[in-house]
Amino acid sequence: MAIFVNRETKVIVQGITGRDGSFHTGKMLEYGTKIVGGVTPFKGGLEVEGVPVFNTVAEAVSRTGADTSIIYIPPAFAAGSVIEAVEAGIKNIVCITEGIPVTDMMTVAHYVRSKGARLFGPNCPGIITPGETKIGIMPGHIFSRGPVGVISRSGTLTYEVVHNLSSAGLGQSTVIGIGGDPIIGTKFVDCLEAFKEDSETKAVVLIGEIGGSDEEMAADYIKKHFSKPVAVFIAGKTAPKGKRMGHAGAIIHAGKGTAESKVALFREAGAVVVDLPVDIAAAVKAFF
Amino acid sequence: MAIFVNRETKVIVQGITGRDGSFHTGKMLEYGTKIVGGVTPFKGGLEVEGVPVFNTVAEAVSRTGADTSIIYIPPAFAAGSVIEAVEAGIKNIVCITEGIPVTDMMTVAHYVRSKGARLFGPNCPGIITPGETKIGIMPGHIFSRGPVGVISRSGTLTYEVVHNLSSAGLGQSTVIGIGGDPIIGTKFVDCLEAFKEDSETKAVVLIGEIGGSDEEMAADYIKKHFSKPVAVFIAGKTAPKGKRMGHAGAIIHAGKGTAESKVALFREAGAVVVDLPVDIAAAVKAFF
Amino acid sequence: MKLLEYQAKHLLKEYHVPIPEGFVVKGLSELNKVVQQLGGRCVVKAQILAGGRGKAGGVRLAGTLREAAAAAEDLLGKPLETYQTAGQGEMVNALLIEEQLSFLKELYFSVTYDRETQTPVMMLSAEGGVEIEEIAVKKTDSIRKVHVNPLTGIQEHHIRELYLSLGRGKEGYRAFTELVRNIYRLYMERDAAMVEINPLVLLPDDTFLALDAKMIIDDNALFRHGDLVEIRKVPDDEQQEVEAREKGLSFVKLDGDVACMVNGAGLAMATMDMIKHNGMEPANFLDIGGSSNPQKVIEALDIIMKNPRVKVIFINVFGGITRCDDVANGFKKALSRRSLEIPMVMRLTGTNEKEGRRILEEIGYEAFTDLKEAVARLKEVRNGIREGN
Amino acid sequence: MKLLEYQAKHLLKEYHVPIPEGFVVKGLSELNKVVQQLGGRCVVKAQILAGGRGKAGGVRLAGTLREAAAAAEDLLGKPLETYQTAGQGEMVNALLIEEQLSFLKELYFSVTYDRETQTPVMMLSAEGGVEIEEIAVKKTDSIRKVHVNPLTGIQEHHIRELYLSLGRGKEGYRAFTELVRNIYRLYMERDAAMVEINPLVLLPDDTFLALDAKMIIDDNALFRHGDLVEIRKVPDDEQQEVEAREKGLSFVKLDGDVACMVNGAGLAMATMDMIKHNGMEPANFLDIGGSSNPQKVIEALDIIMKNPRVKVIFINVFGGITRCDDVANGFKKALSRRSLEIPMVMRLTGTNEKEGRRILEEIGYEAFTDLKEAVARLKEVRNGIREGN
Repeated sequence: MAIFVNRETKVIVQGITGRDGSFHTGKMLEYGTKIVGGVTPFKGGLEVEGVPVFNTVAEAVSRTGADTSIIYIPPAFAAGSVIEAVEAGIKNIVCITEGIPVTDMMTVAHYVRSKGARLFGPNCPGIITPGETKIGIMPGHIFSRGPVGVISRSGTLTYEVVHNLSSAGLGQSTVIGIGGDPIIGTKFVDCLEAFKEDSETKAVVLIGEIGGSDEEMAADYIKKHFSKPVAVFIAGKTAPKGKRMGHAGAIIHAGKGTAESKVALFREAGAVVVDLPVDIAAAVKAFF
Repeated sequence: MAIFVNRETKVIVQGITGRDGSFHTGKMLEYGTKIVGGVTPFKGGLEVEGVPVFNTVAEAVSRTGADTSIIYIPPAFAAGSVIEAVEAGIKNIVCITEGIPVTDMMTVAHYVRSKGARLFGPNCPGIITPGETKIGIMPGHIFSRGPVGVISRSGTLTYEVVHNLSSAGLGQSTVIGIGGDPIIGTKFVDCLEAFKEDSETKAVVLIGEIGGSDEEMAADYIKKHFSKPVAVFIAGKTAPKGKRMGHAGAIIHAGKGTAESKVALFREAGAVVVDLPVDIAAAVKAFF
Repeated sequence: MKLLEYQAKHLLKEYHVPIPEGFVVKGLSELNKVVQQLGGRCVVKAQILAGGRGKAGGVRLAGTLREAAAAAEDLLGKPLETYQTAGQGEMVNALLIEEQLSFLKELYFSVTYDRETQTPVMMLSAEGGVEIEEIAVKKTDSIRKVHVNPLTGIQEHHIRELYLSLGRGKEGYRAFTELVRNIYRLYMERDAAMVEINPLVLLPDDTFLALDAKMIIDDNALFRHGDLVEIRKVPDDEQQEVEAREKGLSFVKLDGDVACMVNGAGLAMATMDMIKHNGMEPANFLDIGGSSNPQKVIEALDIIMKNPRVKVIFINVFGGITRCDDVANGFKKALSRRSLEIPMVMRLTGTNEKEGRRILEEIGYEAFTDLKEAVARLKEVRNGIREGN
Repeated sequence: MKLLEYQAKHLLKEYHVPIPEGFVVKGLSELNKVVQQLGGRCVVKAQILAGGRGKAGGVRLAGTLREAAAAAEDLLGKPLETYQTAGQGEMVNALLIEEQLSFLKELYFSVTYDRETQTPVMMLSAEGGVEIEEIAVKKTDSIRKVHVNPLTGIQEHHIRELYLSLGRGKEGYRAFTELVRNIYRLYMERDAAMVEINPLVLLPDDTFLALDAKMIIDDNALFRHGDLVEIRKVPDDEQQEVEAREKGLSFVKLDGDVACMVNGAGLAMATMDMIKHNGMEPANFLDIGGSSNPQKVIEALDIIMKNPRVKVIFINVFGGITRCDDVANGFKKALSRRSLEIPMVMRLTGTNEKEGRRILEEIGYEAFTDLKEAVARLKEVRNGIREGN
């Protein structure tokens, strides 16, 4: 069954003519994703990898019936692109862009939610339902289909973990990179709620990191409402306080959001927390 | 059954210490409305008509459990008061205030809707479920309980029509003054949707006026989805074009929103349209 | 509140929207210097609020100072009649003298609000220079409408959608973006109900300029725009309406002889409808408003009595937030200041009705409760008055 | 980007927030005139980015020019050590000389953003003048937090809730409203991540004034604040981090000797965790970022090699949007410019892995696919290096 996206999902690419946009359009098509169109202003009428390019999202939606969009737009314009997508009726938006100002994202996050749409990211690798559709920038070949749902704030660390799972014969139902920014659209708890209802998903892997309190809220949700087994890795145990660790969201303020406190809460909630990302597969194996 | 409000509705009065606010608090209490509190900044701790006054809506809600609010606040601050009410968790807001700027109301209307709350007005007389609760400024004694739902853009014209109905032995289920401004929270169609589901309501009276296209949308809704009988009066047949007739919303632009076109559409939709407000009762009588 | 062209352009300039170089002239003596500064060639534009100025000869091209002077003399201090001035003409108290410009194309651009979507809406058409009604009829497809969600505000893609509808290349896009953002900001910040730039012209260097401008400011928002209230010009035919509004009354003068004073706009309209339906003609629309204040009744009577055609007064009050005793008190006070020399029929019911009737009794007046009966009496009274009186 | 106190106050002034009269002094020769202008009595404040300045003697009261001169001489051009400067001290390049003011009360006010609610949050406390952490510990109830919905913006009732928490009468409310509105506008318009006024002082005339100010601007938003980029002062210990960020790299220097270069922040943190877990110490955090560009690898190597303590380099790349061939190409180019004199262990897998390996082969390097194996090899290499080398 999987969650959020599947082989029927019709996707447009915002920023399709850019270096990353065009490259990953090819990779997504290769994976089998239904890329039905792309958008780059003033480039309407062109084609990228055989996909038609439109000037506006509204035009792309009305011509292709797309319900989902992936955004490769520079940070100064990315927030506006999300709003454009929502106004055009897109329901799921995956925003890859890193470096969007916080003030822009606060507005966008509230707006998207008020319209009943769903945003993944920004600053995220995307979402994949292995064997069906890949809407993102992840290397498709490391994924395999199976009973493990994966949620992660990180990009490449997700690949690491998925690689680890797949190598151990543990396939994934859906893998979601929720993004490393302080303000993101879809949080751990939203994904856990969806995995709870998904009969295919038998266990969940959650990859968190220092900073913020999304992990804390996830631990609380697991404790109260989530009975499937959960394996957790928290990155940043060795990170110094007060420094931003690459992700705009990965910063420890005044002793809050430390790896230690997150680990403790997950353990209290009954999740298995591993020390290293390469230990995830062994922990999940033990669930089955 | 009635719609939107009933004897259980717990109401606070925003602007309770003002001339109109305090006067109508008394009148509403007299009618039997559950007024549980009032709000006037810097006057917390006082009492008006035996009702406790709080400094903020949040405080009033947490102390009284109110779910509904009525606003008697000057136009410059009224829009902010609606937002305050929504942020405090109020679900139904009746805004009496006339003269709120359009730019303020556009923001508020979208905001209220995005939060799943409901706004009546602004520039409206309020809402009443006869014999149960009166949340507004209408003279309570003219109303009587019965099978007729009433929706109106006007205040005093509503009283005229209700007086006419009651005198003819036709009681009302719920009477809603939706307000005379160009931007209002709850429109004719929203009320028709609610009356459709209300088994007590056997017929509906709709009082429209020139300007805008809410009547046109209501006629369309009646034609397609509404099978209960509807009697209609449209005010402003003698109004000259391009002039604002008191209500900020009552203005005919470029031949749009005329009484003639509204009347024609309602007739086409199967509603009975009367020439004078004093003819409404006779028209409704014929339905039963 | 409508702005004159030069007032609107002053606001545009404040918001960095390009406008032609120009000067306001209120007397012929100022003309010389101004025309010289523009190099002789200029446009002389009568500053009136009514539309249809161009077709009525209110805009003149002048190639020399002599021509400019002739045009100015022809216009200044005289009424200009257009199809919108209803036969009376609007006095020209000021001229706008502007440079003559050459341009590639005339467009139409406006921002107003859409009641259905409850959002601002921007409109762009490649067919500028004529009335928007004409554009709408001629070529509906030529108008591109873009709605802006008031919660998130104007976005790049809104502007793009407008611009792309012109079918032009990217070269004018940056200037267009800046223009639209600035006009939208003006629209929101200054609480405009409408900003209309017609024509918006495309210059040879791919930038845009507002050749003409119409602007209406939301009356309800004037409390936060003191600077605009100060420059207000009230149209000749709206003088009374504006005065009334300042007193909290809504007034519109009409052609009949039955004056009415009603509380509530809907009931006031319905009252007019009933007067007409009974073979009479209303002399005005007059809503004394929602909030309760005896003073309003006094002011209302004053306004009504300014119209010499009025033969009978009909007062129709259904109390709600307006209280009957306040109305009666106001009426009583008014009569203590002036005697009423024409007949009056009153209907009074609703909030504090009893108290109201008691006050009326004191001064020897009575009132109906039922509207139908009141109008029947009104008809009798009106028919009893000999014409030509 | 952190602002110095005087830079933050400059912005406050731009937004009409009252600040003390004051002057920035960068040399002792300017002092005389400035102190005279303030009438002799003044406060001499060292301008550094680190916190804890007050306790470290960085703020001095002076009653005379002589005292002011002594304080200035003591501070200017010398490093000031506070509990936040980690034993090194921060160079004082400028002083802010301000008037001495008497006030009734010290408050704390700040605006920042709340990740949980995804909104700006304003905080007010009647316990100002000390560190916010102290306030939070001492008296949690004394901090009033108000969240602002970003779609509707700041509202009157937000400000009211803050003000009412002070338990004061209405007399200071108007000034407080204006203050809060202006600071909030600054926060939003200038993309601040934090504005902290501590203390915010209440003056005898019931108005408020920002006695001190801290401000952080969102680095991601600097593209629209060129004026702020120009005045940027980079803290001594962040020089390298800022340089790195300008090149699209995320870099944090640490105390160990195993340098790492990783794509992706999460993987970079996890890589550090693994290094530590295996008994080694990371020399840095270094994320070459999401987007793919060979140049970044070159820059990253440059930054790593600036640290003389580095004994071994670990490159860990899991290609996604970063492509393995780009990384390999960058590495190849870097080696063509400089030789690598210390050992390097690489792990390379993901997007375009094959192409990447082919390029590495050309220059005689190889890479692991598996992270565990790569770290095991890294450990071997590190342990093989004699200490003190």
